[in-house]
Amino acid sequence: MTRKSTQPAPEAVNGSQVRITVHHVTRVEGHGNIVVDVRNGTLERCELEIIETPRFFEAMLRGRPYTQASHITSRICGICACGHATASLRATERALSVQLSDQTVLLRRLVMHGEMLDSHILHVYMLVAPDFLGVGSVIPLATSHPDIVKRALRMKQFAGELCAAFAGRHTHPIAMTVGGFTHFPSRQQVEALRERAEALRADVDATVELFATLPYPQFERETEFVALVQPDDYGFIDGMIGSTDHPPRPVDEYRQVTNERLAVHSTAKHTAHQRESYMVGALARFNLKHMHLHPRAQAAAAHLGLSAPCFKPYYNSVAQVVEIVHCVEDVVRLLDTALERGIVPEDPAPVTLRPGARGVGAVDVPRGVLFHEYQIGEDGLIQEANCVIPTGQNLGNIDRDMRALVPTLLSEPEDVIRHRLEMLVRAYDPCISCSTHFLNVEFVGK
Amino acid sequence: MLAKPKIAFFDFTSCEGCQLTVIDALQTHLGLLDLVEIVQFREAMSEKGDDYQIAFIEGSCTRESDEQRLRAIRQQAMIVVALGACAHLGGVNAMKNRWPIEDVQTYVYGQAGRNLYESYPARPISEVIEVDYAIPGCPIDREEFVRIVQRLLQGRKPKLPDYPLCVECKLAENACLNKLGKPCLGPITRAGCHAICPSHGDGCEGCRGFISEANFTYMREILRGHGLSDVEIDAQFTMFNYYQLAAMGADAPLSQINGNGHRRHAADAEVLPASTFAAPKEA
Amino acid sequence: MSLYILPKERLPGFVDNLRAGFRVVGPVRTETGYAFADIRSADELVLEYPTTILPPKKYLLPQRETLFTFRTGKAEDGAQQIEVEPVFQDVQPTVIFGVHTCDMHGIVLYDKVFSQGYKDEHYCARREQTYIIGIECLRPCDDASFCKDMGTLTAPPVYDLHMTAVDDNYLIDTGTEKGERLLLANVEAHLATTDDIRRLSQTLSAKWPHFRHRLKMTKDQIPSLMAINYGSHIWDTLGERCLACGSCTNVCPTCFCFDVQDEMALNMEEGERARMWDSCQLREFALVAGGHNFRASKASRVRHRMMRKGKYIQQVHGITGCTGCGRCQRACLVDITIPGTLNALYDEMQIDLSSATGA
Amino acid sequence: MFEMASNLTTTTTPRAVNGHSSIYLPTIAQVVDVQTETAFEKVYTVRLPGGQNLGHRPGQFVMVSIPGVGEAPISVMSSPSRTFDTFKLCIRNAGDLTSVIHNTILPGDYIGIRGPFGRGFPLEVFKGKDVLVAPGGLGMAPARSLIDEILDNREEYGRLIVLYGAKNPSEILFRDELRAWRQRDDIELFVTVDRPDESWVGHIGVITRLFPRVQINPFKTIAVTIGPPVMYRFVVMELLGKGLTPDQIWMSFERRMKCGVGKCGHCQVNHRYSCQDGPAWTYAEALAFEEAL
Ligand SMILES: Cc1cc2nc3c(=O)[nH]c(=O)nc-3n(C[C@H](O)[C@H](O)[C@H](O)COP(=O)(O)OP(=O)(O)OC[C@H]3O[C@@H](n4cnc5c(N)ncnc54)[C@H](O)[C@@H]3O)c2cc1C
Ligand code: SF4
Ligand code: SF4
Ligand code: SF4
Repeated sequence: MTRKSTQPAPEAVNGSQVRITVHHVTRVEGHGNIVVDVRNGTLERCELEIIETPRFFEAMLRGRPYTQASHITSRICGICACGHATASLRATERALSVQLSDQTVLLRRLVMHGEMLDSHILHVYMLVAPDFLGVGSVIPLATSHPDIVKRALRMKQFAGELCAAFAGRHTHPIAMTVGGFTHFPSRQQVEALRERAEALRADVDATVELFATLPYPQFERETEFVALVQPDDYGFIDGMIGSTDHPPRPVDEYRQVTNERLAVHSTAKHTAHQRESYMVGALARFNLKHMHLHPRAQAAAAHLGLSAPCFKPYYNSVAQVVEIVHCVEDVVRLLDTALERGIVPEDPAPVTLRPGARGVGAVDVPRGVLFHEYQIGEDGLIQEANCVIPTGQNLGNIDRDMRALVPTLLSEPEDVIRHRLEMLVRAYDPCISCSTHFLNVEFVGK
Repeated sequence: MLAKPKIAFFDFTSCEGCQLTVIDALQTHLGLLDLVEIVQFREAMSEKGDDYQIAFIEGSCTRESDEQRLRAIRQQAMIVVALGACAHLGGVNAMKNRWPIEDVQTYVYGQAGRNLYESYPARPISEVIEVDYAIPGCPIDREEFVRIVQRLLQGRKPKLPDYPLCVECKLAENACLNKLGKPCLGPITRAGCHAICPSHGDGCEGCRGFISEANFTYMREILRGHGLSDVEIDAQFTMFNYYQLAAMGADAPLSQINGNGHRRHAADAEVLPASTFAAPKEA
Repeated sequence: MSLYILPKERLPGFVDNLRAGFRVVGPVRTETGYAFADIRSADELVLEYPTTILPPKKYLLPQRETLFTFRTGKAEDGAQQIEVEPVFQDVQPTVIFGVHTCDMHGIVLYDKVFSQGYKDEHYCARREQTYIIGIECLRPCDDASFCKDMGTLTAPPVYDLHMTAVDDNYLIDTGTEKGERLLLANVEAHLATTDDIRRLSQTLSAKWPHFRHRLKMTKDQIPSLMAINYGSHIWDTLGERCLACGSCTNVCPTCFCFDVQDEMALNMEEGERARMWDSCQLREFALVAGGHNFRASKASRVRHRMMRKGKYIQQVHGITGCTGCGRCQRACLVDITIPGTLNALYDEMQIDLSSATGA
Repeated sequence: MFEMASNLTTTTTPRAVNGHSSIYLPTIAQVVDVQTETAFEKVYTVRLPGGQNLGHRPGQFVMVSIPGVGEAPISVMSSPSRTFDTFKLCIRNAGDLTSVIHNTILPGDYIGIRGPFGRGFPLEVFKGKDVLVAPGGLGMAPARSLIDEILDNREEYGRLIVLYGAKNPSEILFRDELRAWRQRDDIELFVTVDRPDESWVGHIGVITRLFPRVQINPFKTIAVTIGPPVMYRFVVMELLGKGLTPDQIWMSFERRMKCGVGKCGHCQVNHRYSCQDGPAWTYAEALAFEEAL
């Protein structure tokens, strides 16, 4: 990004002068910079610059057969690949009036749970935990805390294999197609997964214990939370768009929530709903539907000191740990259902092509709500496409958190400020490769 | 044999799935950390070292400022390895090359977004710097990644298969998708992924690039036999290999590329209008 | 050795008994067809199957097979040290159930190749512990089959047991003594009566009309047909079409070429050398140092395959190099087939002949 | 047909597993000396365990391997007459395995050896005859084996004529030996280079340019030519022009080889296996295989 920002209005802060730049914030997916500039007690600039190159997926989809859309868009993000594929498939399926079988719905849920686990484990263990354990990455942890690293890898491996059993692969799923699946695991495979999921509980408990001991910054700022909501379920696919400020809306009305606009300092578009910004992701989901969590997850939340409503952005990681507990329990339950019903190879459900068919797909991926919307012609070629990505939705909120946070930190040494800001950005688990890519904090003078 | 070489990972325009695959490889190959010293891996670590011998580069080059970074890496590294389809082929990123870049920008960011962000047609990194080896795939195959690192440690040149995917697909005794009427680019795509897509019932999309002997003419015939239109066949061929095919100019086995290799799709209007879907409100 | 009769309903019991002491493999149903696979319960075995993608050769010469393991290291003086240890993979008592007659002809060739000259004990050790239970083909697998032309429609003497379905029974011929012991030790079977044998004969003679001839020449004419046509332009036509995908050779019951590769463990000190199926249809098969490729063109590779099937194997081993199983035709996406090629060569010669004689 | 060389047990002593032994298991042998010949070739002196004799004949090859890297066929360069407890290999840095050998193998290190394999030259047929040896490039390595064998049993053969072609002076192998041979009157040596440098005073041009310089008795001469595939057609023409019959002309057919024991199929020339029935064949035999030349 070469552009100069013109956006933020100067805000008064206490006396000091701080200029901070963090170039290419690390341990996040994608590239971004944090820029803080405080002069004569005025916060001149405070923003997260998204410096990832724009990737133009919406343009790429134009003129392509709808069958390719989920495979192309999974390449938006290596970590939410299954989520993008699912949102893409849902958009296509809703456009082309596809009725999914119960089995397809069940298997898709399992895949999303796998991805949720994979992503959350990666995030809390490998990206967040090093901040609290005083190291720069997971690599020194392999020597200093081998048990922790091995546990993380073990859990992640299960998550990846869960995705792979149904979708063929976690990063860029293969077997998920419009209307269903192209591959089905054997009963033995499913039984083995069921057994391993159950055995994972010990690791899950150890995870909760570990994260219960970490000192999370208590910074707090009231904001709006947005997540997909379903009656009686802590689900991730489909549902209504729930908000802490507004009654639920159908997903087709997503534009009224996201209100995308350009932010000059960012290749990702910003969004705003009822307020200037809102937050999506694990904490938003927790705040909106904690009552549907598995009892073990609810207990874990209590143990971790998380209760709704929680306005502490650093606690997004805690909410992720709670979701890990929930997902493992739910996977056991879903696998039991699969075994009970038996997994029967079936052809994908048929599509109905008609002129100008439109559909919106919504999936709550690890980082928050993701929308895909397509218009598909009678020839099966995509005419228009739009993808609204969770990190894009969080960016405005991150900027505002930073602007509220910096004044409280001005007495701290620069390193601390820098680290706090980086941790804040990381807490959101931004996936900037999605919103195109991400991170860098720039402190300038003090 | 290099004694515990220092390696570094860099990312350009990509989904970072290949770096994630490297992290995933640790699940089963934690011993890798004993063989190499990772000095840079932005996605996973904050420490940074600038003295490395092997650079793994993920992602395509999609803007001028990338070129400078690439050249700096080349200057430092003894060995540069392109990691994954984006770096190796241009990959999915190059699909946008079909239109002039300004049109693409307008389409996604609206009129105000035209030229707002730096971007140009996506290229494989070998178009900018000399690349020693490539690890193909979207994403890379974990086992292949480990194998190639091992070969580099032995002081050997990694070698990629130059035969089609069908070989591995047959060894796995899959029912051939093309025989079942489902499009699969296996016959022209470089093997090495154990035919993972056909093994999961889905046709190969060519993410590992084409073999040197690719028989496009008969591949097209096969796809036509499934009732695919020319536009659909072009779409199949160009999902990961747009850059390579466009570079073939008039010889490209595409129905929609005209004589001077121009990348405009016949079905599209001259100028890509701002999308009614994607272009946001102006700030 | 004699003929036995086994009521069909006793087959599951036989299979289950065998499973107690053997690895039992045989044709099973898959999502899209049939494949040889481990039989985990008797009801998985399907003896009336048309054909499989891979022939049972995969149990005799696995797709990938470890030949030996090694460990390398440095001695005190810094010199490299190496230890090697041979590996004989999958050597275990195995019963291959339901082998079609064409595939048994393939095994005859394999036995020759791997036991003649330098004896390949990786193969032979496994083979010695393998029991072949054939099944008589009473109907052609499909239109791709041309076993009748290749003379592979009857079982060669390579089986331990050979079963023919006759009404509600299997008539079982014992090809070897160990086969006979295997049968009698694992199921209650009785010697066939003259009546049974009469019905067997009827069944066998009745099967022939179901099979058709696809070749315009006899099997014995093929080697000369190939010899004369080494320079035919037909190879170029086929070479243009060929995808060089190697599917034809990988599915072929008489192809056995392999590549050898080393693999290292992560510690870079241990590892193994393994062989894996290779194909003469692939570009690098005959590529040597200096970049010279002895079969650079696809035409020369297609010709080599056809020559092997039609002539070379016959020359070296005295038996047909093609079993007429039709697998390569089923696998080929550009319709390069053995009957099609042989007939085209034959037709070409008829035209040449008629023009030469001025007819 | 000559008998098949199946003396593999002389060098490979595979340890058996459950009574089975492997034809693919190399014998671990020690490299006792390494000499640099040219920028591309080094000569390795190899000692089998216990100083066992390799027991080869000229024209045969061994499979050389480094476990973890791979295996490749390499001709035995030393003659049987000079092979006691060690034998020599001249290895060109041509690819994967050979570059690792060049870069890492030092005296004292171990490599894997299988063989000798192949048919080799039938010395019993050569005996009493004039022998014309025409190696090109690296073909000089296997030719050495034959030349030294003849020199060491000089009285059993007639004339010995060596016509050697190299690309350029720096690629000429065995310069010391060539010098020594020049001193002898029982060997007629001609050397030519395609591309001379300033220091070169010898013959210039491709190997066929040497043929007009020698007169031979076509009734009692055996010719042996070993070199890159392109060379054969031209050399054979010269030899036929001198009145030799196809069965008096021997040549070595190097193909890709993965097993060395007639199984893997890579070295096939028509229906024949170069590793078994070759690599040395007469031109008469080769004429029967369309793929040979
Ligand atoms: C009977 C016989 C005797 C021999 N005697 C000798 C001898 O005495 N001395 C000697 O030095 N050599 C000898 N050779 C040759 C030697 O075996 C080969 O050079 C062998 O390939 C070397 O193995 P490598 O692993 O080092 O090379 P490889 O890695 O196998 O490469 C060898 C060559 O194959 C080609 N190649 C491989 N892969 C590719 C690719 N992907 N694309 C393009 N080209 C490729 C290249 O031309 C490369 O140079 C002999 C060969 C035979 C058959
Ligand atoms: S499914 Fe694809 S890769 Fe597999 S054999 Fe068929 S064409 Fe080849
Ligand atoms: S099957 Fe094709 S698309 Fe799938 S991973 Fe392999 S090369 Fe890529
Ligand atoms: S003949 Fe057919 S199956 Fe064989 S390599 Fe050619 S295209 Fe593939």
